[in-house]
Amino acid sequence: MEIGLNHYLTLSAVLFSLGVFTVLSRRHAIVILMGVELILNAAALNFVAFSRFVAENLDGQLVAVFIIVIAAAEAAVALAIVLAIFRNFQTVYVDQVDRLQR
Amino acid sequence: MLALESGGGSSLLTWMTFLPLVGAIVITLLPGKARELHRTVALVTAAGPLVLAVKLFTSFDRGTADIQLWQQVAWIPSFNIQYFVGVDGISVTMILLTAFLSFLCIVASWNIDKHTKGYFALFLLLETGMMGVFIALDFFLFYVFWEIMLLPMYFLIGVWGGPRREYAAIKFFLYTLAGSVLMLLAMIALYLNVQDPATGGHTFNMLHMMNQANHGSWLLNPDIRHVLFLGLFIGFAIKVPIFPFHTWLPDAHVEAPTAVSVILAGVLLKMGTYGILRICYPMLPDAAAWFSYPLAILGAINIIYGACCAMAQTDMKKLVAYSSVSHMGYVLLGLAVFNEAGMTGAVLQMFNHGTITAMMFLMVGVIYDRAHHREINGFGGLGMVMPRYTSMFSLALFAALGLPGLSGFVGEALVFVGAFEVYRTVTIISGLGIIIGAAYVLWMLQRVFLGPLNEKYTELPEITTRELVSVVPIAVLVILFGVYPPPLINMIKQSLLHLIAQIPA
Amino acid sequence: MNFTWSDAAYFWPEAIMALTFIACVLTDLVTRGRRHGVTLSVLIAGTVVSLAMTVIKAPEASHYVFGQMVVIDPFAHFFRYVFLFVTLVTAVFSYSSREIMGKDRENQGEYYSFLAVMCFGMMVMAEANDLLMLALSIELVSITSYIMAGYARFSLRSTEASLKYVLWGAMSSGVMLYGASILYGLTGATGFSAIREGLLAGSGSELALLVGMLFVLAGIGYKISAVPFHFWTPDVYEGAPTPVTALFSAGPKAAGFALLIRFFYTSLVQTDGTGGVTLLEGIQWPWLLAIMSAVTMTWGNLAALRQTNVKRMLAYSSIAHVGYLLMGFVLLTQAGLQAILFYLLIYAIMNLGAFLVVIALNNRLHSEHMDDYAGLGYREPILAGAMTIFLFSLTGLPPTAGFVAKFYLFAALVDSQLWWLALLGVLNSVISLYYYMSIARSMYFTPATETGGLGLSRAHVALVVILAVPTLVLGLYWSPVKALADSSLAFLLGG
Amino acid sequence: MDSIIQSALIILCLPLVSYLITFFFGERLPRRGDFVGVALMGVALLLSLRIFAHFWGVNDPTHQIEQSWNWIVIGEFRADAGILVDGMTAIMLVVVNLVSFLVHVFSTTYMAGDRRYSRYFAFLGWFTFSMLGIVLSNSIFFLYIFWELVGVASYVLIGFFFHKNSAADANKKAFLTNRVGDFGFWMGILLFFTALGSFNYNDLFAGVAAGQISGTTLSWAGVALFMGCVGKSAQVPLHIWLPDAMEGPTPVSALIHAATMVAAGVYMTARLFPLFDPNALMFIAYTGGVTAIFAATIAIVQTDIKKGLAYSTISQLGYMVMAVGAGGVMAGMFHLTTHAFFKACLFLGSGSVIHAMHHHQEMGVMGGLRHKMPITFATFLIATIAISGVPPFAGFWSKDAVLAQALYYGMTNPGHYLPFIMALLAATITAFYMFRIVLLTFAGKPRDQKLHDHAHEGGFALTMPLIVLATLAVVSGGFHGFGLDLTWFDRFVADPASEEHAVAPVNDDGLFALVPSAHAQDHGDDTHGDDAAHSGDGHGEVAHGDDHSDAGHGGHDLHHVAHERAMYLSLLAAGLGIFLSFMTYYWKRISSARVLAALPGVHRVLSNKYYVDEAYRDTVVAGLLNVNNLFATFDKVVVDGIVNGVGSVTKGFAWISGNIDRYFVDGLVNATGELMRAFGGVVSSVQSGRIQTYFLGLVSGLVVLVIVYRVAWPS
Amino acid sequence: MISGLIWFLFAGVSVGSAVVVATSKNVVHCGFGLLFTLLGVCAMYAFLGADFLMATQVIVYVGGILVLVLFAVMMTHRIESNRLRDELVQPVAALGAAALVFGLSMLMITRTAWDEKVPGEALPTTSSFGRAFLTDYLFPFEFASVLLLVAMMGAALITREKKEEEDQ
Repeated sequence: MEIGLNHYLTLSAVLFSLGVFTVLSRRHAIVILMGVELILNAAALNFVAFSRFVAENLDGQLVAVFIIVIAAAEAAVALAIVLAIFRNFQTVYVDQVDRLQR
Repeated sequence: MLALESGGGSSLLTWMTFLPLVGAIVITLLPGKARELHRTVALVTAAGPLVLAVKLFTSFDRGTADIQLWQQVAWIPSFNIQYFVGVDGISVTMILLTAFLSFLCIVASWNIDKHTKGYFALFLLLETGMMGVFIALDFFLFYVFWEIMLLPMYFLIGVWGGPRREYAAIKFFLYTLAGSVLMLLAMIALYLNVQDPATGGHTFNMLHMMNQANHGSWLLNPDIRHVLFLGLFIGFAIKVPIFPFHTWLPDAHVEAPTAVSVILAGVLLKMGTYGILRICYPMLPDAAAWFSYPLAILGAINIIYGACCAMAQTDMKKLVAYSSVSHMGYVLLGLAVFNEAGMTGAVLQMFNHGTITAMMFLMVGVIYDRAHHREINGFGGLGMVMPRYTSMFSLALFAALGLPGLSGFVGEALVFVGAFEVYRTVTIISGLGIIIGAAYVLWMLQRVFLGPLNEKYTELPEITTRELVSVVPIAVLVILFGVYPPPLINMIKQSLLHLIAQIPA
Repeated sequence: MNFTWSDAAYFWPEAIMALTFIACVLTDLVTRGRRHGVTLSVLIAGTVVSLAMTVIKAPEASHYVFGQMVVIDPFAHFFRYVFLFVTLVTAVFSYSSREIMGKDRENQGEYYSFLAVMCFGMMVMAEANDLLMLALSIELVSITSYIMAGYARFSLRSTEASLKYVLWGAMSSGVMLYGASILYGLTGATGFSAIREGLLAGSGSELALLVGMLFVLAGIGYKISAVPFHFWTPDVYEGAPTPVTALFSAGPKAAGFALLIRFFYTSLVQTDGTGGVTLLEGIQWPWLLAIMSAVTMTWGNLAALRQTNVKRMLAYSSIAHVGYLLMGFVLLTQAGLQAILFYLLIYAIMNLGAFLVVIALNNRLHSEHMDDYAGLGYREPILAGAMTIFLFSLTGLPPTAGFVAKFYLFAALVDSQLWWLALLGVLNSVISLYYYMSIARSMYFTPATETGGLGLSRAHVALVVILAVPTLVLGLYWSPVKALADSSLAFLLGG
Repeated sequence: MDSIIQSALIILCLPLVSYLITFFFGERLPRRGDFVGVALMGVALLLSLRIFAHFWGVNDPTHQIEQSWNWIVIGEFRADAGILVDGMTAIMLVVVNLVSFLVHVFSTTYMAGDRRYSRYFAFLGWFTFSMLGIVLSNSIFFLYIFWELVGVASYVLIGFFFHKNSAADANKKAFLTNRVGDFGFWMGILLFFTALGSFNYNDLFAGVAAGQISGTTLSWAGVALFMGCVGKSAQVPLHIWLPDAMEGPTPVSALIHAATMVAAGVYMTARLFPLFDPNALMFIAYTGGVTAIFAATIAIVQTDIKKGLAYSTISQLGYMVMAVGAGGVMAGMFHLTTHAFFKACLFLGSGSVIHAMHHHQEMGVMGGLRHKMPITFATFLIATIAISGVPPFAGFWSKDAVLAQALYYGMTNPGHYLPFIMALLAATITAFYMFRIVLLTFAGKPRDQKLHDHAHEGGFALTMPLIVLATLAVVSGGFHGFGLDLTWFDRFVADPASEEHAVAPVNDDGLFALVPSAHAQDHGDDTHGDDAAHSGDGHGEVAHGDDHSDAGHGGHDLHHVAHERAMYLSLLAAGLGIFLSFMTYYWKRISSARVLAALPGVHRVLSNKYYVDEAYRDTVVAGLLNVNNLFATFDKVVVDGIVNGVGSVTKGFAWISGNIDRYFVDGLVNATGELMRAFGGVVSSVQSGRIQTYFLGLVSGLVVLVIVYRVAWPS
Repeated sequence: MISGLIWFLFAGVSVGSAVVVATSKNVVHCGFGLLFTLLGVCAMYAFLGADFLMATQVIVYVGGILVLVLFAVMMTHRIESNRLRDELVQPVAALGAAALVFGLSMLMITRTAWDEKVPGEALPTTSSFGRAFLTDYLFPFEFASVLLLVAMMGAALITREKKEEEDQ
């Protein structure tokens, strides 16, 4: 049967929801970042799907490329911060990092 | 619609308002330790407005209801905000009272020794704020001065006050601010819906707002006018204070230092009623007529409730504070009826109450400086030890209970005469106020001055000349305007008659 | 692609900032990170030059420099002034802050380069006219913010702040991109004006537009920290070094608002060319944002009530101020937007001022707890006086500029008869009085534990006074500044 | 300006000048400034006599001189100050100034050596000034003003020995009771003003005559006005303050609580007579009657000489009020004048006794003083005879006029005999208790020998006033009968020619038919000034007018019928009272102890003054105090609580854990407060510092926004 | 064009591995799960004719970012504690939220009438990418470079060890 736009959108929706679930439910900082990567990939997939089926221009794909750039930049900084946290707190579990006032 | 007397442009009023500000700035520049210097500079600066006040009294034209000595300068043209000041019958007495009381308060606060620089600077700033409120004829300018007056008051109560000063200060500030923000919304609504006859755009000019012709269509709908009136009224009611909003007054008075509570009772309470007279009535006369009966009832409640609470107090200052609530009830009753006697009585009572409460607070201050407490039951038989102080305080107290021959009576009598015609039962109930009023005054007088001498105070020093200097001028005024009130009445008369003509039956 | 060099001239201010960034990095390398004063002077020089160019190259119409992605128009121009001013002030008082430049810190030099690039990023944010640029510019500003938040590398609070910030930022940008993709799907374009054309043309389902708009709003909302996207603000503001917090509360917030206004008022609204604004029939977003504004305002104020840490209190107060700003945003009127612009400028001044005082005190008292401020009014009269002016201005009391700013907001609200929000706003200002005055109370009413001045650096006190003066003066005479804000809007709605 | 008005103004200002001088410079003057008071009062007395002589010559009660100046003018509202002098004023001027002058003289010795001596004279001057103000003013507004000023004067004088708690209570009680009366008075004034538009007497009288105010409002206004008199002249139920007012020095009691101030109420009722309609007058008459009998009964059991005299004053005031109420303005004023003289004499007499007995006032320690203090005894006896209504003393003539008027009232208004009966009974009892006082004080053996030995006659300053007053007590009644007609009072005051009093024809078959009606010729030959004191001493105990009127009944003028009968009955009453008093206290035939034992209940009730004080204390005063405490606590707890509640709503909202804001939350946290606190909890729980909860907040926030939008605007 | 079966195969791979990322207790397994998800998305790009993008995804995303993530995992877990396990926190709430979001998206996808057009021939995109980067997308291109530079500097700054020799 033909693979239409909705299939891609559904897949990206699934990826997006799993990303949200990961971010919400995991304690490990890096796994949360992985969740964010999932969300970004879902967004990129959406862009490409729309560019292919709706917009008939390459803007979508271009944006997808830039999304990868953003993901890269963010991952770099995020992981650097996670390392700094590990050095100071000796743990990467988010709920143990709790020195600020309520 | 109020008109402008031709040939305005005199800067008398501007000088009177901003001279204290200059003084305040000068004081802040002085070194912190030079206490004497602060006091003298403050005194000299406060003397300025007093002298100008005398000049205003003499040069005030009693024959016309128009705005006099006005000055109009563009301030923010883009929003049509002007620096527009002027004086007429309603505000002239208040300006004189402010200048007069401020000067006396500075004399009375001679023995303040903590951070005198801050104290006197803030006090002069307060005077500027108060003066500005009474002369402002541009609603924005009025609102700015209204709030400027709050800031120094908060610090004066908060820093130099009694044990629970912080609570009293923040309560005062929150109360008045809550009222004034309602006023802000009403002001903006008026601003947007009143058309400036000259430019056709919006305007803050109160005189234009008073002219019903300038009111836009949205503003002509009676419900809107009633809501606006209510918004403005609540802002002013908190200041008066009127029954449900009055609980800040006893706390603020008890905790404020003597001179500050003199100004608070003497002038700040009048801003509420002045606001009603200057803004609520002329701008929304039909709403005023519609609200007149509830106003009268509120007045009566204030009188009776204030008097009863006063009778149950044990702290002298709280008693005087509640007596102010009761007296302002008379003013409100007078305002509720739109006839000559009632309104003149109300405005007269505003001035007279100012002088009488000022005197009472100064007197309480004198005894507080000596005995360091204000518990009525803690004293007894002071008449033996301090005869001159007793006679002075008795003069103030008898003026407070409305003894004829003293200024307290004239205002009250006129209010009763005016109010009796329109709301008979309410006035009769308010009439009970003179009995309860006499009761709490005499009961307090007996517990403090009469009866056997309390052994703790056998050697209390008599009242000093400095304290007398700050009280005798007020006493003279109280007696003078009690025996012969026309000098005051003639100033008020024309403007009030003009205002009454505005308000539909 | 109409790229003409003559237009590029309008891009000079941003270009100069980029060059300053690179210059700072190089100077830091040359001085091997020791004399960070030099880097600071380079930064200041760069900012001043950029300011000069901004004044010279004031655009009177909208210029598309690099294709449709970025537009330089009077609207963005106004924000340049705000960003340059904020960067300048932050740079100067970071120099004297113990938390950043203390003796046991190193790589102070790089701090200034990040400051420069952040300014550059903010300027671009104000000019972004495309979903992609929106994402990229937010990303640049956010990354710099994460780094600066975690700048005190060995303080647990700072690193924790940066962790929470980065996680939250990443999540928000993810959600925003997903939303952007949906909008792209609906309209087939990423440029704001193109989206509007697409929405007008296409039948587009309401739900998709709603979800897309909301998710993009999540991205922007995170930047201006409106409820429900504000959760990071209190922790980050408290954890990050105070100069950085000051920057966050003024710079990125203004940039976020610039983006918010440009995005909503270009792509989700029809303008009839004369300033009149009507909604696209598809979506009633003003109501949604009105609710957000009300909740943000109330949440910020009520949470701030019980704070005893001044920095955390100012964090909540900044959330509350976002609530006030959003009030102007929902009115769809010229007056509303003008009020927001004016408010942002005034807010920047008074907020920076307040933080500056907190920094000065932090340098000596090593804490931001309110009780440590006891008796400050008498030990440091000038500083305390300035702080009182800032507090009154933040509450919105007349002689100060804060009142005028709020006055315009309420004027706009009353003009569009949005009574309930006006009333809520007014009541919130009264609530805010309580916690602002609690600082004044501890400074003046509670007696000082020990006496004597705190020995603050003269420069610091001078800078505080420099900020306090406009707060007061603008309270009395503010026409020129208001005129600037009004003119800058002519093109956004007119165009 | 008319010379009369000029002198009236001078009379008014003299006491004020005396007040100002003695108050401010008294201590520094020789003799501590008492001579200033005496001298100025003397001059005032002479001037008032000049006015008296002028009106004596004019011999026309309706003649009046009025002058007014404008005081407050606002639009149509006018409140003018003015002076009105007519016969009644002349009388009152003489009475007030004379008694005041004599009291000044008396006080120079009585109060000698008191620490606040000059203050005392200052206050006396102040009192006289305000009393004269009442008498001279021509508008009810100024009448009210001086009314209150007199109240303050009495407050200050009663509380002169304020170091005593009893004095401090007494003056407060006096002022507050007067104030209650003044409240009614003020309401009456307002009623009249709002109806008639002016305060001036003549305008008011014209307005009432023209019927601008009528029916129930007029009678209610009249009753309200009368409340002023009830307060000031100590009528029931506002009489409680007069006995306590005895705390003040005795000369003060003489001046204020015998002669002048208390009479102000009667003067006011008489002056404003046209304003009262028949119902109001009936109310006044009955109040007067009840007060007369009520006070008289209490006077019987009094042991303190001054308290006894105080109750006798209340009773006599009841007489005067009843007389005016019954339409006899002339009778009321006549009795007021004569009463002023002999009651002042009695009080000053008791004063000199107390002075002699070293300030002991209890009659228990007195007795047998007639040898030690002959002059005081003589004058006291003359005054007692006068007050008992024995002819030809002044008391008889004025009391007879009152009784005649009461009887006439009874006759003309069928079924209203009660006032007359009460008056008659009171007359008997008056005679009884007055002679009781005389006998207990002066007759019999001295009960406290030590005090008795010290007792001695006062100096000239004490005895001269007594003698003058005693003579006046005899002469001031004039003489009518036995071909002589020295009635002088009708030159000054006449009954208003109001016809509606003469209503039904006389019914002769009543109880009084049996008494032959004497026909008195009325002719006016003028006998010259009474103070050329031709001292006729008493004509023996009882003298009966023996000439019978030759004319039959019917067709007589009703007045004379009433006059005749009232005269005989009053003689009978006086005789009976004196006889009983002698029986019990002089010849000891009837032992008072056994009588009292027979009626224990009566004694206890009487000695406790019918428990009126206690009734007031439990009801009005206690009620007021409870209300106040209720209001005050209501204010502090509820209103303040609500406000603090609202305050703590925002505070509670933020869930403060005890720190410097704690006192802000001390107010009543009401239900909304709890709700807000719970909601506040949500705020703080979300801000838990864990990033997970933040994300949850974000996602749920988004979802909630979508749902809200879909709910509000379903597509 | 390509039969649905293969598409579903790759879709299944990416979803399955995404589930592993979300739920697996062992962090390394999560890492590898992410690898296969990325490869699955890469396949999708291929199906959609985005050849350049596919290449970038493989090289940059898988080669760069994923390796970085794995390095971070290795560096941050302490050897001595075998606690690689990482329980889920508030799973129920997270699941609920995720389900809600998914339902919302599906509702949106199905409800909206996307004007879906029949896709034309998938042309090689690399050359048009190149031209776009230097014309229409020039500014984002340059801006992204600044972004990456800042990211590098920041990462280096934050992770640098404490400087031993303190010269001043």
